[in-house]
Amino acid sequence: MSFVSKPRFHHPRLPRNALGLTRRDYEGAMSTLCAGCGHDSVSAAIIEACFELDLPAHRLAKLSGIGCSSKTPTYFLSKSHGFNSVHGRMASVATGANLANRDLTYVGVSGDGDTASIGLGQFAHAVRRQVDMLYVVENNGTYGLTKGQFSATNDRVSVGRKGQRNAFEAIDLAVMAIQLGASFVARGFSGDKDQLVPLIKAALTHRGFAFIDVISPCVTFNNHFGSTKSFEFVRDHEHSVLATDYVPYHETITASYAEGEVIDVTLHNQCRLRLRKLDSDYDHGDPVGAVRYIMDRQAQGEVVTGLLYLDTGDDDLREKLELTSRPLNSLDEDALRPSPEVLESINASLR
Amino acid sequence: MSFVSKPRFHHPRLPRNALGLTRRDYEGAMSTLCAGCGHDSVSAAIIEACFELDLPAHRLAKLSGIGCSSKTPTYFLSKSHGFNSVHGRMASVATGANLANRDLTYVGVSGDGDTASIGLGQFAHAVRRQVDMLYVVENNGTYGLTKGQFSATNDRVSVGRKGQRNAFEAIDLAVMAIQLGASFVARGFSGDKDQLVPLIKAALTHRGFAFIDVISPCVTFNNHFGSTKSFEFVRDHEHSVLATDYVPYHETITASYAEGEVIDVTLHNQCRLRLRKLDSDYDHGDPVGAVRYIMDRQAQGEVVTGLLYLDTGDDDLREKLELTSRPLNSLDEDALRPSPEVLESINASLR
Amino acid sequence: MKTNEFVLKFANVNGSGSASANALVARAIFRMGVPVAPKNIFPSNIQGLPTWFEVRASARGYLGRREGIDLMVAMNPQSWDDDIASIVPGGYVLYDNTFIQKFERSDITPIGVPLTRLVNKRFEIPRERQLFKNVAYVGVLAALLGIDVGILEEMIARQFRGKDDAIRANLEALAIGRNYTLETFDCPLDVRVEASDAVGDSIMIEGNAAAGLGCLFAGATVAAWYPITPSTSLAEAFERFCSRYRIEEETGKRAYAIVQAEDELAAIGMAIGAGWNGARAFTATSGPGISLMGEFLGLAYFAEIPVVLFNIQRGGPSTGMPTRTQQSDIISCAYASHGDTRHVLLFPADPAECFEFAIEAFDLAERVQTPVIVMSDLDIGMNDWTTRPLATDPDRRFDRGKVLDADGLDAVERFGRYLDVDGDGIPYRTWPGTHPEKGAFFSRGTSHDEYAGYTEDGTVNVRVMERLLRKFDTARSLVPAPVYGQDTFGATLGLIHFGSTGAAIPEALEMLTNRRIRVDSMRLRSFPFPAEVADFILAHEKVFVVEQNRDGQMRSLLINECDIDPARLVPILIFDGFPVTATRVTELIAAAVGHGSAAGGSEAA
Amino acid sequence: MKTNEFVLKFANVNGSGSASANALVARAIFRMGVPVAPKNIFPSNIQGLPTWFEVRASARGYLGRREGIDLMVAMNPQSWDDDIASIVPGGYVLYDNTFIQKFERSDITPIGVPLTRLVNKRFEIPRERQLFKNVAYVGVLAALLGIDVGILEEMIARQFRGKDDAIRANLEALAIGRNYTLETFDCPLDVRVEASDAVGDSIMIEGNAAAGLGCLFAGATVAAWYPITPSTSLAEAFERFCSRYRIEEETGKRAYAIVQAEDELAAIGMAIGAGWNGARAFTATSGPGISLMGEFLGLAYFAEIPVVLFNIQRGGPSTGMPTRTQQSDIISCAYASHGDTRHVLLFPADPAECFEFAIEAFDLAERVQTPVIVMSDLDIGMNDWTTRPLATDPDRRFDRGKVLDADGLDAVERFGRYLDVDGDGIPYRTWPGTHPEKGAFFSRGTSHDEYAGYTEDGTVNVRVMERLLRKFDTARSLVPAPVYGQDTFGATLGLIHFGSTGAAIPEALEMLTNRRIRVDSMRLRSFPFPAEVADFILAHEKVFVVEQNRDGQMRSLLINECDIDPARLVPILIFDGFPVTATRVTELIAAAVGHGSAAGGSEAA
Ligand SMILES: Cc1ncc(C[n+]2csc(CCOP(=O)(O)OP(=O)(O)O)c2C)c(N)n1
Ligand SMILES: Cc1ncc(C[n+]2csc(CCOP(=O)(O)OP(=O)(O)O)c2C)c(N)n1
Ligand code: SF4
Ligand code: SF4
Ligand SMILES: [Mg+2]
Ligand SMILES: [Mg+2]
Repeated sequence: MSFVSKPRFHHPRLPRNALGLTRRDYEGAMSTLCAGCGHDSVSAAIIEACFELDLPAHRLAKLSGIGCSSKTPTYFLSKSHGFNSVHGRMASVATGANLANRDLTYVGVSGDGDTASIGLGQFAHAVRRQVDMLYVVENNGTYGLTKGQFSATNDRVSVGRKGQRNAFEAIDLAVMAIQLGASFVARGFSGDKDQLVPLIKAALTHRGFAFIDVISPCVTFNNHFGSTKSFEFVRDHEHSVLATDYVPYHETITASYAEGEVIDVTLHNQCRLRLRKLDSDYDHGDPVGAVRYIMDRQAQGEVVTGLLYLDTGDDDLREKLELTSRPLNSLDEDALRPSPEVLESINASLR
Repeated sequence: MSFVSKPRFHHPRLPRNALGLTRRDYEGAMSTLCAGCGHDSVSAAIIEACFELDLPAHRLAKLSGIGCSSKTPTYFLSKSHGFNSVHGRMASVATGANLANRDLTYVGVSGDGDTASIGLGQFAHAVRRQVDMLYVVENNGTYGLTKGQFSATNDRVSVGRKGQRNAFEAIDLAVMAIQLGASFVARGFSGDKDQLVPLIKAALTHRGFAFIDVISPCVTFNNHFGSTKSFEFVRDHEHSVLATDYVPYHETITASYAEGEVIDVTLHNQCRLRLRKLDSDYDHGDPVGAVRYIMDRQAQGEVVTGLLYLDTGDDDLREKLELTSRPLNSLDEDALRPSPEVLESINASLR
Repeated sequence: MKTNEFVLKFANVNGSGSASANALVARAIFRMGVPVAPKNIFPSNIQGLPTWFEVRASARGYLGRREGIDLMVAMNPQSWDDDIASIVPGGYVLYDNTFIQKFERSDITPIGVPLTRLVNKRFEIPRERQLFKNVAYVGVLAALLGIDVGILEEMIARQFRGKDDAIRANLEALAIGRNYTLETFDCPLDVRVEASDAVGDSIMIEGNAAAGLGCLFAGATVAAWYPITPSTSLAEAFERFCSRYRIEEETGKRAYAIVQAEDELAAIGMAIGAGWNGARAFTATSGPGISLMGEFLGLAYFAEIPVVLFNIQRGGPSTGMPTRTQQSDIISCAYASHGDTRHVLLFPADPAECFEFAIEAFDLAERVQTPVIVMSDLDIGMNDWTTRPLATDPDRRFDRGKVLDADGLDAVERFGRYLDVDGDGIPYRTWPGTHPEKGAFFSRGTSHDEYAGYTEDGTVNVRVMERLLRKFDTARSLVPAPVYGQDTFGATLGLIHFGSTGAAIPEALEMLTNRRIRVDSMRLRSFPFPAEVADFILAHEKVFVVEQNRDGQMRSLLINECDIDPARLVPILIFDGFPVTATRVTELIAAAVGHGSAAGGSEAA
Repeated sequence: MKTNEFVLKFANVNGSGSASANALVARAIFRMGVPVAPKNIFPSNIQGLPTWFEVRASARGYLGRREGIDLMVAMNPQSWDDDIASIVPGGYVLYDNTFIQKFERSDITPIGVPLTRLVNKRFEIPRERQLFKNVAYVGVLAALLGIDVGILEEMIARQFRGKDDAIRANLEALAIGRNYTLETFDCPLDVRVEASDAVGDSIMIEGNAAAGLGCLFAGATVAAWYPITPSTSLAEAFERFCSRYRIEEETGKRAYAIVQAEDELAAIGMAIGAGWNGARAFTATSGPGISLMGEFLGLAYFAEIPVVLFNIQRGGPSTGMPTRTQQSDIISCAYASHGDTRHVLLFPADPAECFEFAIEAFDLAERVQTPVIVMSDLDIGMNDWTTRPLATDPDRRFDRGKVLDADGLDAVERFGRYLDVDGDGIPYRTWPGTHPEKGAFFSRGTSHDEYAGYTEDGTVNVRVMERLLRKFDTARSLVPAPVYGQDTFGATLGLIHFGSTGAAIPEALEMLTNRRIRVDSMRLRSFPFPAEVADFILAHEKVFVVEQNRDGQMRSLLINECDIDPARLVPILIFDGFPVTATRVTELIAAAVGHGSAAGGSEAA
């Protein structure tokens, strides 16, 4: 089957891509996230990347777990089928979907709670299997949807919404992905569209498991990537008013900086996040070097962004399994069911 | 409560430790593992370590998941309480036990299936939490108890019992533990008692999460750490006889070599495992360096053994949680239950 | 005149700070001595979607949810039409006439107040403008309903103790709304509050907070949990109370351990590990977490390890309606896990019982050496309820069950972990580390003999499994007995209910009586069912089983466990996710009786 | 004379290669035209523990397990005493008199053969000595039982085709045993095999292999699984058959994908992902895996995704008795997951039905858009059964259910994933990628409307939940109907059974008839229960429900789903982990009837 998409009526001035589609054709339902949530910027970046890549939206499937981040597939590509599965298990659902139809493009969206806590095992094994997909973690260091508990990617020194200290080591999902053999590992920042869109485009066209850890601040429970001061600061300021269920309206945080540069981004909780964009001469091909670089910079208080590791040589899961080139879901009785004679010979061998 | 153990009658010539106990006092029930199974050597090493450390056995608790490896706690320290829990979830049970009574020593035994597949999430999070315990993986690259499927630690090139190739990246649990912040990470070989016993002793006395990955060959489904030839070899030789359910009797594999040395160990399937024992000038204190070293050697076909990483500075879980020094399970009504007045004041505040 | 008998409803956008303001109104009414039942009806997101807050005030003490709004505070244009439609004829709508000017319904009285304009005149910062608009409408309501403004002022002062600026600003906002209203309208309305003493010594508390307090008083020391609505606030309450009442004076150290686990499997695993090792341990979860805990619950059942699990039920199946209430995990909890298993369940009906049953649960879990699941729900757990004061018997010791200490072990010839020494099916246990030579055993989920040794002998396993049934039977006499709506049974019709549904039952019974349908009622509080449950059923021709699920799960459990003819038990099922109303219960029962089909026409005299 | 009617039992140590030798004997008897039922009773370890292999031969076709061993091959000193005790008076014991010399029982005939001595004389290598000892006792048995040695020789030659050395050595070992026996004893015994044609066109196969073949013929393309006894061999069989019959000729590529998942949650997650995306997908598991799959099963139920799950039941609860058989996951599968859920179950009774129901399951799952669980067990799954040949209708197309392709989507005005267009409760689906503009929807486990949009509207959710009930009711008419033991009902007593228990029922009915207890029987094959199930029950005064669990789980399901008075259904429970025997069923029923208590004394005329 092949489809030519029939463009809907559009405002003539909207730019169109090679399929004759406008950005609007890649949009989704209206977001119900908090105003200023980083996740909405990631959705926008995905929309932009798909538009620029001239992707036919219906040939893309979007999958997620549960969380604010996992809601976002509703907010982009409304012409794509979506699957909002269960908490922490998107990876397995995506793996199965992938095997059923090798011809679609798969985008998985997850959160740091969804991936680094309940979903850590499935994440690690999807990496190992080289499932051909883009796996995005919208990483805010917190459990947004359940109102601000620490997640496992949360900085060790952070102080939470209720003043608790986080005493546990943060999990760096990018390092873990490299270690486990992912073939495309990147880190982005939700506010840096200039970097994020190209990363998503590269990941979407990569064959194998492509992972992007996107730092995506939660404007409401913003206790990640912070100094120990952050929460105190917020609390002092919020005590002046009545509510504990009040979510102030925030502007989206953005940042724009060049390769090799370091910038400080000020988050809603007034604390700073220091980002370092990889230099153009960075060696993407060295997993050990990549891990060392990330860890060294981390020790300096910097979060490295960019394409951290790339290996275009490995087989993806479908190749490892030596799958036929025809999508499995397209095969019918004739392709799948042995003849009656075969069954008779099997019976005969069992007598 | 404190106990003085009352030594039972023993043959006078058996050597005794400071508690007046012999090695026999540290033994367990008779093993039901296959003759020559590496796991039995690990049990022996644990017995030896506890004997040499003069540990009162009843102050140690042994926990496990499900698998041949997870059965072994029955085969050592019969005076210790044991808990054979469910597959892949020993880490959580051990964490809870640990919190209930901070005064016991905890030994968890697991398999590579139990830890690297179904239990990966719990393993990673126990590491992060710095649960004060010795966590041993008896790593044979296979699912022994369910008869020889590949596990996630299995070498990528291996060929399985039924001739399948393993196309997936192996998970190196030691690397993962270092990355996740374990404070004691070592690798041993079941056949090298000289190295293993001291490692276990060091781990038992370490405060925090101590991980030992013990290469422990499965003599029956020996498809790990092999060359691509190994299985073919076995199959050719086994076809000469009738059985598919026959488990040949094997001698335990042993190895003895010095620091800095590399040796080749021949496994039951005739293929070789190349072990490299760490040099005495190796720097235990550098996590990034440790990972790099392991990965570099791995690329040379070598498995590094020894104490890979040590950090004695971090708090363990009980410290992170600021627990009282009295075991929680020893606290009674007086320590735990607020007074009736407190309850009345709470009621009053709710009116 | 609707004095002290009305329903007030707020329609807001979530994340706007409204819930705090609305709760202030509910609490003020309560403080005036009128029983109230606030219900927070919130969406599963953080900001920007419609959210409602209902406050039923009832001097008669009818605190089930009630349809028909007497006064609507309509602050959300998104839901305006539905909100207006839900007002009873003769009711009122309070709205911000800065924006909205015109109106459709003529049978209700619009009360337009220029909230935005009034507040913006006084406050500059957007955040303050939003929040003080909420406080301003509290002031408006104080005037309209005749709420004692002194009480509101005192509550604000208490809440912001030490922050004089905040107190001042809030009081000002309150006054802005109140003064405008007093000047503009004829106050109070016929919907109004008058000081009363109908609440007695009652308190107002959420079930989850009460349960957390119960865990504190029960001596729970290890809590492992994973965030999930609506159970999160239970663990958080426990943490809050512990940080206040469980700090060692001398050292500042904690006599409790709380771990936010990586998922629900780990949470229950930790609780089981702690229970095995002699601590009182619990976890709390909802819906999906229950499904994930199945394997471990089976282990705890079979290895006989005490553990307490709070299930704050929400709308299922799957992720379902996470911010709505249901009672739909009855079967999945009673028989959780593969193989032959059954678990002790407790069904608290209000926050006071959440507190009491939390304490009960730890005693039961240790006495019976098995998981005990406290089956609360979102309605009880996350709403403030007017409830009797929390009470414990300070002389009651923790019942740790049959635990042998070193002397106890010395006294037995050969310790057998799973021996039925007393004939009640409950064996003796001992904790790791107790004795240097005796009592060490190997807990396992595999089949085992009376000495905890592994066995593949089928007859031994049958013996152990049958003892577990005996043990469960012993539990029948240990669990809380049902309570009755009447002193004696007089009707031919009965009604069984449990949990949060109970709030609507007294009123429903009255409505039924008014319709000349007499019904006796019994409230279940536990599974296994004490013998009197079957007695009640058999004493009535038909028994309605009111529950908040589609499949009549409690009815199934009753049929199956009491060997009752299903024909006797008529399902009354309400599962739209809202707390049940007396009207709905009454209608369904009347229909069943009236049409004569299900209930066999046995209308009582 | 016990010609073609006897039980042969082997007592061995596992890992000694005995199972293959023992299976050879069973197959040879089968090849002689005598129906056989081998049962491999093995421990949960790999080497060194006692293991047994029973072979019942029955020309009458009574293939349930039977107590009382006619000939014991006692090769394991560890279990010697029990093994000897299990022989019927007048029976035989074959043993290796290289070691054992003396004997206690005088009512059985010892047959000592110096197996070790004979074999060690000829073979040198330890491995060969062990293995050929097994083959040697096969030779002994060939002589004792009168098995056609030509058949054995041919089987060995077939097995080692191309390895002449191996063939020669095996035949030699066979001859060593046989010749010694022919020379030493009077052969054959009165326990003997005679060539017959009682097997017709039957085949011998394990249920798991048959189910794997069923998946092949059903067009399953995606299998995700995690190893667990006793389900492992199902996935492995599927892999084996696929590697033979599913390789694309031109390219050598595979028309199937099999993934060994990291655990059961991932396994079912993958199957669901594939089912959502239009492939026929399945997983297989046992006990603990079922508990772990609960959350995902609820998702598939609510989001209406076809998926097939094979549950090869074993002894529960918890890790339980992993190498023993039970039927104790009935409730946990029927109502798997929190919230209101119910799942379609199929109950195959033998390997042929495993094959047929595998095919049925994929059609049902797609037709009904829901999980279908095939409830096999260890006895069926891992033992060879004499069973009718595997058969399919080559003209029958796969029933993919209501799936819209691009033209179908073009034809509808507005596609609603969860609209009940046809009134049967089953909506239409479409696969991702089908149409560029239409049909895209968002599958979710959260509450949704008919267009798959997220909703928190309780009434919409009630509507969806009630449609799901309607859909389940439609399934009632699609699932396999029960089958009956008699053409017409004549008795006042009935008996309901299902699954592997069925093997013992014909013989039990005969035994009961001999005791003048007449019983009609019905074999359940599916849940939901077709209407005739209730009819059968109501047509009888008492109905015995025979099942292999402690809690009478199928009885509960019948009571609950058919609204049957529990008093009618008498539980007959056998759950020691061994396949049930006709004698045991008969005794329990006779006791129930005789004592008149449970069965109300309604002995049939
Ligand atoms: C099994 C299960 N456990 C818990 C939950 C409750 N829950 C919903 S979202 C969430 C965490 C979300 O955190 P994250 O993945 O970081 O997403 P975010 O909201 O921060 O984007 C949790 C715990 C659930 N839905 N299912
Ligand atoms: C939930 C669950 N899934 C599967 C199994 C079956 N099972 C038992 S042991 C095992 C794997 C054991 O492998 P490993 O941990 O490597 O131990 P080994 O036997 O190799 O020492 C499996 C899959 C189980 N018991 N429980
Ligand atoms: S709570 Fe945080 S993560 Fe969730 S929508 Fe709001 S800002 Fe985004
Ligand atoms: S199967 Fe392998 S791992 Fe298991 S006991 Fe035997 S040798 Fe050891
Ligand atoms: Mg997050
Ligand atoms: Mg292993």
